[in-house]
Amino acid sequence: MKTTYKNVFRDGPISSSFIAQSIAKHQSKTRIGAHNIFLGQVRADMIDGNEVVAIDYSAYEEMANKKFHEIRETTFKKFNLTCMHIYHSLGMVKSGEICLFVFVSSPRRKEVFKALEYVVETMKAEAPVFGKEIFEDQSHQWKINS
Amino acid sequence: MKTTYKNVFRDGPISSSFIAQSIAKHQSKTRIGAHNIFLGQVRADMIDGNEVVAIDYSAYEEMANKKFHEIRETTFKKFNLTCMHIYHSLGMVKSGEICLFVFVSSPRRKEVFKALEYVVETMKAEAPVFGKEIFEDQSHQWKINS
Amino acid sequence: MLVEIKYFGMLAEITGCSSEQLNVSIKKIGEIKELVLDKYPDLRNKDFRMAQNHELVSDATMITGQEIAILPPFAGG
Amino acid sequence: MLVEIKYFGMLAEITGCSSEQLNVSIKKIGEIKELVLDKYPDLRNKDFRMAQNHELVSDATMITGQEIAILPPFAGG
Repeated sequence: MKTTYKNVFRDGPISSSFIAQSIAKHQSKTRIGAHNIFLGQVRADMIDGNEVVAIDYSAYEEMANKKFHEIRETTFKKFNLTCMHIYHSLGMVKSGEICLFVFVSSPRRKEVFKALEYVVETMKAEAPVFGKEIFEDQSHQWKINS
Repeated sequence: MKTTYKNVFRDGPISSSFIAQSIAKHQSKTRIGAHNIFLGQVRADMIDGNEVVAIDYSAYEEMANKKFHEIRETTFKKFNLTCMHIYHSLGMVKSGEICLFVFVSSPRRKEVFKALEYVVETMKAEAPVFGKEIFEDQSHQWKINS
Repeated sequence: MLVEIKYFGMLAEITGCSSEQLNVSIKKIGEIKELVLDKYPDLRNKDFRMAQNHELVSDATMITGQEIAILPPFAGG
Repeated sequence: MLVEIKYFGMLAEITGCSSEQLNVSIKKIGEIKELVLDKYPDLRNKDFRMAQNHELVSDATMITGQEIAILPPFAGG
């Protein structure tokens, strides 16, 4: 039997209007006192004089969605959160565009700071997502998280 | 001579579209790799069976804007940030609405986590902002930060 | 010396005014505090801090003639 | 036993394929690794980890017949 997990992936960049909608949806949750949002933005890094113009993201999607599910479960156990959302881009994301959106909410602010950092760090270490940095001259190199 | 500081205050709640615009403006800053956003949302706390329906914010505006300016200067010295923005509501903000928006951006994610928590905690401790919690029966009490 | 005193939040509710000018011949912030507490006894059991020229000050601080504020607990965010 | 092997990112670039089926008579993940390295010698100087049934596994893990993946360094976010 194959379990299907929630899909965290979105095609292309994550738009600011998508983020706004996500924030607006939480206004009916009046037990929330604090939100904390992390956004990963593609940097136009200069590597040997060649500028990164985009990252082409791919993932081992089934495993990544399973990992995101596990991170979600662990995070809810560790921290007093009301809500948590994770979205990651697949495909081309240009420099300046957003590729990762993590959103945690809680009655209390202390919880969201700890929870958000935990989610972002764990996700970077454990989710099988791969990034091909595309340079202005169309050459590329594979990104490695530091 | 009177120095005038940037005004962090906004009348009424901070809208999700204002937040979206603020995010979108950073897409031209392609040295940024990570954003971290804190949003304070008015909680519908139940106090002795009476529900908070809004907070009416006031401030010692000149002093608060000076404090926000100082927090900004200190934060830029302590952390490697590209950008930092703070907005706080004045006047009525209903439960579920956003009263505080702090936005920090950096090339690197480690910096934004530390910087954001520093800004929020310092701001809560040092900015002379006052909140009158309005209950459903129109009575009120004065909020104290914990 | 003429000094302007500002009251905020729950304290302004107690004093019934948000700002007033007092003509004083005293020298220290602590003396302003006593003067204000005498004028508004209900402030005695309230928690507050004082600022002069937009900076928190202690009872020992000298009065400069710049704006003084009586500030209840902060509650931003 | 027929096992499906998936390759990702820079490793798929080297192997030239993202997925293949191998008929094997071996028992451990480490043996799959050797088989793959023999087939694609250019993988030898690459950093990778292996997963079976969507979980990271070590060389000593027994092959179960479920999907195996060869994963380059993660780079999400």
